[in-house]
Amino acid sequence: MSPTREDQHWMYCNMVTSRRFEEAIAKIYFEGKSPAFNMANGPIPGEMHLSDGQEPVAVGVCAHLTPEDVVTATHRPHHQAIAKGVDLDKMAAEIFGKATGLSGGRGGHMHIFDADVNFACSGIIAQGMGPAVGAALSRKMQGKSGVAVAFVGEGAVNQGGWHEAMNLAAVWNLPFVCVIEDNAWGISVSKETSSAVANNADRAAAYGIPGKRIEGNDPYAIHEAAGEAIARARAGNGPSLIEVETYRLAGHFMGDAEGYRPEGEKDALFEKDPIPKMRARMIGDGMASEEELDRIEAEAAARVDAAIKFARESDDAAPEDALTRVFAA
Amino acid sequence: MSPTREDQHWMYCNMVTSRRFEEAIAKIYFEGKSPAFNMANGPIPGEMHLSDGQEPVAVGVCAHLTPEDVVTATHRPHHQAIAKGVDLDKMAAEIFGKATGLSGGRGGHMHIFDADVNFACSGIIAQGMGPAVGAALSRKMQGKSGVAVAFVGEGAVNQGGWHEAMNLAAVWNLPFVCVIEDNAWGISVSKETSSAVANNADRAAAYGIPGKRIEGNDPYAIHEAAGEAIARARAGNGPSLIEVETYRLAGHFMGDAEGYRPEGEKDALFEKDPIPKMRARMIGDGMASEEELDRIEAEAAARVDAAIKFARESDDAAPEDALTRVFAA
Amino acid sequence: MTKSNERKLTIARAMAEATAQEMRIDPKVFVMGEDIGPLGGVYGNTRGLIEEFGAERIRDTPISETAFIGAAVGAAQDGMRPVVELMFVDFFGVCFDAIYNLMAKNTYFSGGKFKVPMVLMTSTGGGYSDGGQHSQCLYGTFAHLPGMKVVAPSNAYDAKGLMTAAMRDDSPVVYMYHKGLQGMGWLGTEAGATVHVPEESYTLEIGKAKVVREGKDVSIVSVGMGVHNALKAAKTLEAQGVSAEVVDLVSLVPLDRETIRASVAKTGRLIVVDEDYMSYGLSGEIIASVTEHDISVLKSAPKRVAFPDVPIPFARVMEQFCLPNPDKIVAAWDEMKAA
Amino acid sequence: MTKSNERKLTIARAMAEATAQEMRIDPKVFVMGEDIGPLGGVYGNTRGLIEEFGAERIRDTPISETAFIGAAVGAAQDGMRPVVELMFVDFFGVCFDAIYNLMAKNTYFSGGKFKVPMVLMTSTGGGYSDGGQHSQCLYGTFAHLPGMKVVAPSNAYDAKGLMTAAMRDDSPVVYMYHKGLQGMGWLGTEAGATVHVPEESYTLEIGKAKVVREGKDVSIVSVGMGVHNALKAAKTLEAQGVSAEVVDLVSLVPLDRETIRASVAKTGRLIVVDEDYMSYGLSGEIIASVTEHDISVLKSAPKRVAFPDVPIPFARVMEQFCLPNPDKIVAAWDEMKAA
Ligand SMILES: Cc1ncc(C[n+]2csc(CCOP(=O)(O)OP(=O)(O)O)c2C)c(N)n1
Ligand SMILES: Cc1ncc(C[n+]2csc(CCOP(=O)(O)OP(=O)(O)O)c2C)c(N)n1
Ligand SMILES: [Mg+2]
Ligand SMILES: [Mg+2]
Repeated sequence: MSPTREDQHWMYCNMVTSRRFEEAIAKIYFEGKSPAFNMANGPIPGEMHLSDGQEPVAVGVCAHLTPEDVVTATHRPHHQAIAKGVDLDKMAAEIFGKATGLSGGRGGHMHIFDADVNFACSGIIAQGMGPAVGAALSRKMQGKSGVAVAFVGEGAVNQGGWHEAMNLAAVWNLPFVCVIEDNAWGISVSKETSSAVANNADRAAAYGIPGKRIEGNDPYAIHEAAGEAIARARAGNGPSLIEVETYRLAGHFMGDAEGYRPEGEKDALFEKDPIPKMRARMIGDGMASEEELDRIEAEAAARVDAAIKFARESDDAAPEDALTRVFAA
Repeated sequence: MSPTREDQHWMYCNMVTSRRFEEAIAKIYFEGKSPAFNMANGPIPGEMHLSDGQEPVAVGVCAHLTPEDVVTATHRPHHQAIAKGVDLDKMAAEIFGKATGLSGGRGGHMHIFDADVNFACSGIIAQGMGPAVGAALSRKMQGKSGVAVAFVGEGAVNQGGWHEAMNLAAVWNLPFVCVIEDNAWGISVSKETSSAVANNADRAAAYGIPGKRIEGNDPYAIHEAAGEAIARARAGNGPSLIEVETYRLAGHFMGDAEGYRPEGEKDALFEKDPIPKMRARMIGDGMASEEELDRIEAEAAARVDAAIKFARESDDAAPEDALTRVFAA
Repeated sequence: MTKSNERKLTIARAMAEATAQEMRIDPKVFVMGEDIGPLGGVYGNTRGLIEEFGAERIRDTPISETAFIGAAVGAAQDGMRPVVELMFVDFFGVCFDAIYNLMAKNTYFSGGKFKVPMVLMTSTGGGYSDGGQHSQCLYGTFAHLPGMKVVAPSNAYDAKGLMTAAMRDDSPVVYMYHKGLQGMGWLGTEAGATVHVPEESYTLEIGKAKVVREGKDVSIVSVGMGVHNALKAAKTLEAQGVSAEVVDLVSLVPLDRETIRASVAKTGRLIVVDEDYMSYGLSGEIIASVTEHDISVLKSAPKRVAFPDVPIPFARVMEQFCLPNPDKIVAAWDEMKAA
Repeated sequence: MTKSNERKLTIARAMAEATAQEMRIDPKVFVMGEDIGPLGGVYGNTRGLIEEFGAERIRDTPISETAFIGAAVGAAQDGMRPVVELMFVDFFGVCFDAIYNLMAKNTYFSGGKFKVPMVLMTSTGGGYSDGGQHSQCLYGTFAHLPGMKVVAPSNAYDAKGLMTAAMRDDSPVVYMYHKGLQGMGWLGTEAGATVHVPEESYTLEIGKAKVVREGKDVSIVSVGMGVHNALKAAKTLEAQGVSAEVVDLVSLVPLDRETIRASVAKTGRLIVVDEDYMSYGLSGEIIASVTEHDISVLKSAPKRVAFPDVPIPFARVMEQFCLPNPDKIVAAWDEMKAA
């Protein structure tokens, strides 16, 4: 089933919001980091993993989720957070380390947690898997609705925790979906160098569950496959695995020289940028007019600007608050 | 290819040796542990995991190995150690905690290490996998002959370390074979309760390697499948996975009341005891005479008696030697 | 403390009773782990629970500690109150990320918006020749890392109260029980751990140490099995006219430094008894906590009786050579006096 | 120490040079880890190696730390001498069993018949806002558990000598390098870590601490980044007429207690500086090592400047609030004097 007109507008809007957000972050990230690039400096310190190019996965999946559904994300969480409805102002403030941030600056970019929309992260590869499976268990035990989705990279699939959680979800028949964003790279290591199989959907056989791979970073196909998997989970028919071919348009983190990429790879990727592609298709399919999409883009830009402004203008975290919230209040 | 006459005699001999050894251990284990059963007491303290019933796996696999090949074993290592040619006297002494033991009493029953035949253990589930894969890598890098085999239980297959090592062996195309002893139980938890798939050979697909399941605890079929997998590894064609249906005739460890077993399971297992079955088949096939097998059995018993005598008569470890051999000398 | 007509329980039974009582009043509490169902836990602390609560709430798991501890974190964040068993603390190496990076930190990372109310029970300790991967205490390892409370009862009364307190705590609690105190005959058992336990539910405050024996010449500070060794040593010392005070830490995190310091301020002498490895662990922390506060109270250098920095050997004579025991504590006193 | 015409190297380059030199003379040495191939290691310590030695001996791995560290153990037992990288020490939770139960114990379990000659390199430390799962030191965690040597260089000269010594050691060595000392500009860098490094191969004895600054009023004991903080504090104190001695532990296991004790015996005062969490770790061990030996040498209670027992916060102001720094060391001295 292909996405409705409304779905498509929502998806496009979130893709654009995510892209604008990352563009803004990318620009600000370099403030205070030149001439000498030093991660510790500037208004946004620390590592920064951008998700430019990977937006179709986030929106294709999250289009089927409500705030009460659970998502766990990775070290590269912005697109997923935005599609899941994480508060953009507070997320921006968190990335700036401000008192108004989601966790008051304790977490930062790799630890985006928003309890209001059941969104959590882990910066450790594959470690979002267990918590998502546990949330699915919680829903099943409580007889409450809701599914849990764990997003992971293709590199994470070779991590032991991934395997354990897949087996657990399957043997307990939980409302869980694992979505693999296959951007072909785990930092500088290619999928080919690190994975024994080319198609991780094949690994679903190890858990007796459905597995599907979507090529081409195509938001429509992702939307369809995710819809099936999530409906299956909601119906109590157990977990599924989806691998999506996607593209990382940026480096692994900001500052990555990307010397490991084969010549020409980056240029080819930019030609496949999913955002102009979706825009063209929506217009071609008569799903949106140029004006509508322009308006969406303008609104997204405004929303991002407002979030960045909120973050910039917020107070710094209070240093001594570092010592609070270690335990539940 | 079915085992030669000589192979069959070797296999039978090792099965019987293992069984006699465990019978002897089982008996001695209770010395000093009655009327009150307390693991800490008696000449053989600590946990004791017997492998009665699982001998076909060890002999079917190790029939294809030489001392220079590498085996890693588990918390249930005796049958594998015996088939791999671990020094029986020193192994017995180790289990008794004697100075003459393989490691002078530092390791004990769950840590049987014999460098002379490249045999190592880990008492942590699935943690023999990495070292076996590493030994296979070492052989490949050095251009030396030899394959590495990791034995694991069916319960171990759900452990993250198992998955990681399988992927690594496959992506590096190493001379490695994983042999799963499926005795249907991980302590009190059944395979059905814990594994998302009934047949772990299906999991080979996750690594793009051959996987095979052998039913019936049949030493002949195991010998054949292991022969193929090991030949494949020796030829440089990469790893394989074998799952073997086998039976644990004893409890998980000594003292296990086995209340979790369905009624009648134990009786049915004893009827399928692989040792009398192999004996009957060898005679039926004209592969051995009653006298030959009686002689093998007598020799095995004598070897075990000698080992136990050696262990009993050896000196205790010196207490203060506990502080030595932490680092390489 | 226990009168002859009062009901005595083992720690195993006290833990199971606390869990059952809590499960009756709180439908969010459930138990997960290996062999905690029909088997009732290898150390007996879930015995009888599956019969009452069924396999949904008493869940046997695959041998997948990373997955099920991680799942407990996710379930706790989603409103449940999981009690999870890591069968032997020695197995933490296959799943510690889920423990120390998720369970312990998600409260902080979320600025307190997500709570992680879960109990991680795990068995500790040796003395029965189970070898180097099944006999460790690792108190220092868990207590060193922020975000988790850590408790370790020395007797059934405390065990029940701590278990109930842990289940009601909105923060993650690591509950370390010593195999030799469980009251499982097959592990040998310290009789002193089996004491009177009230029927009704009650809690013990996490983070409070107990002076379990008053004395004035020396403070012996320990936890779990070490408390019993300390009490035995105190008896021997008493016969020699030496009055030893014994402090049972009960909780390692939060650590009740006040009670320790007050005891040492009174006695002027400190012996720490720890079954965990000596260096970089509990024994050093206790000594540092006292000496950084005030060295003037000390009449002599503090001493530690701890497991030497070697893997735990299998052979009985070797293991016993390494383990703390009452004789070593008495010897520590003798050296202290001689110095 | 460094003359202006002498060659200076960063720690990253010193590590890479040591490894290259050893790989040239010993075909058994090889390197495994994530992004250590074409990328040259996220912290630069394998830069240039794949160009010289090729992808067989400089092996990028899948994100499977349990498998490749376990594999290193197996390869080491089979005669190779692997150098393995765990990219951030914070990731130890996914693979610690392979480290502490296999790598560290197989020598003992085999009674010395199997050797496990391998080096586990891992990055430590924060200060650049990388958050609570990418900024830890965990010195105490590794040093607490038996069977592995643990070293942590504070400058490039030591880094090269320790790296060569580690590769030649027949026992497993955990090599903890601090990100802020690597000389990678993008992490900020402590200039004092980039020093003269001889071209030729040499070793530094593992288990020997160094007095890197002589003094007579107080001993400041630390490791890694803390040594630089201590040296800066010592300069400030010098301006106030206080003569501080600085001890660089260099090795955490074996711990050179003699050098520490001798220093404190001379100065009578002790401040321990530790970027790892305060409780149950390095700072406690150093204090206990001194006080259990002889309290009479101490003129005042020892002090520690360590990371508080909280997860490492992301926000710069929060993280800097928690980290040790020269000012805090000076403040510790002031309190000590006032007491
Ligand atoms: C257990 C663990 N190992 C290594 C890392 C370091 N690391 C961070 S991101 C990354 C690559 C992840 O690749 P993938 O899963 O494909 O996600 P992507 O970065 O491509 O989104 C690595 C190795 C980590 N965070 N956790
Ligand atoms: C990581 C880890 N988790 C749990 C255990 C405890 N344990 C020891 S044996 C065992 C069952 C293993 O089952 P299986 O792999 O099928 O081997 P079997 O005992 O049947 O030979 C368990 C859970 C362990 N040793 N290591
Ligand atoms: Mg990727
Ligand atoms: Mg089994």
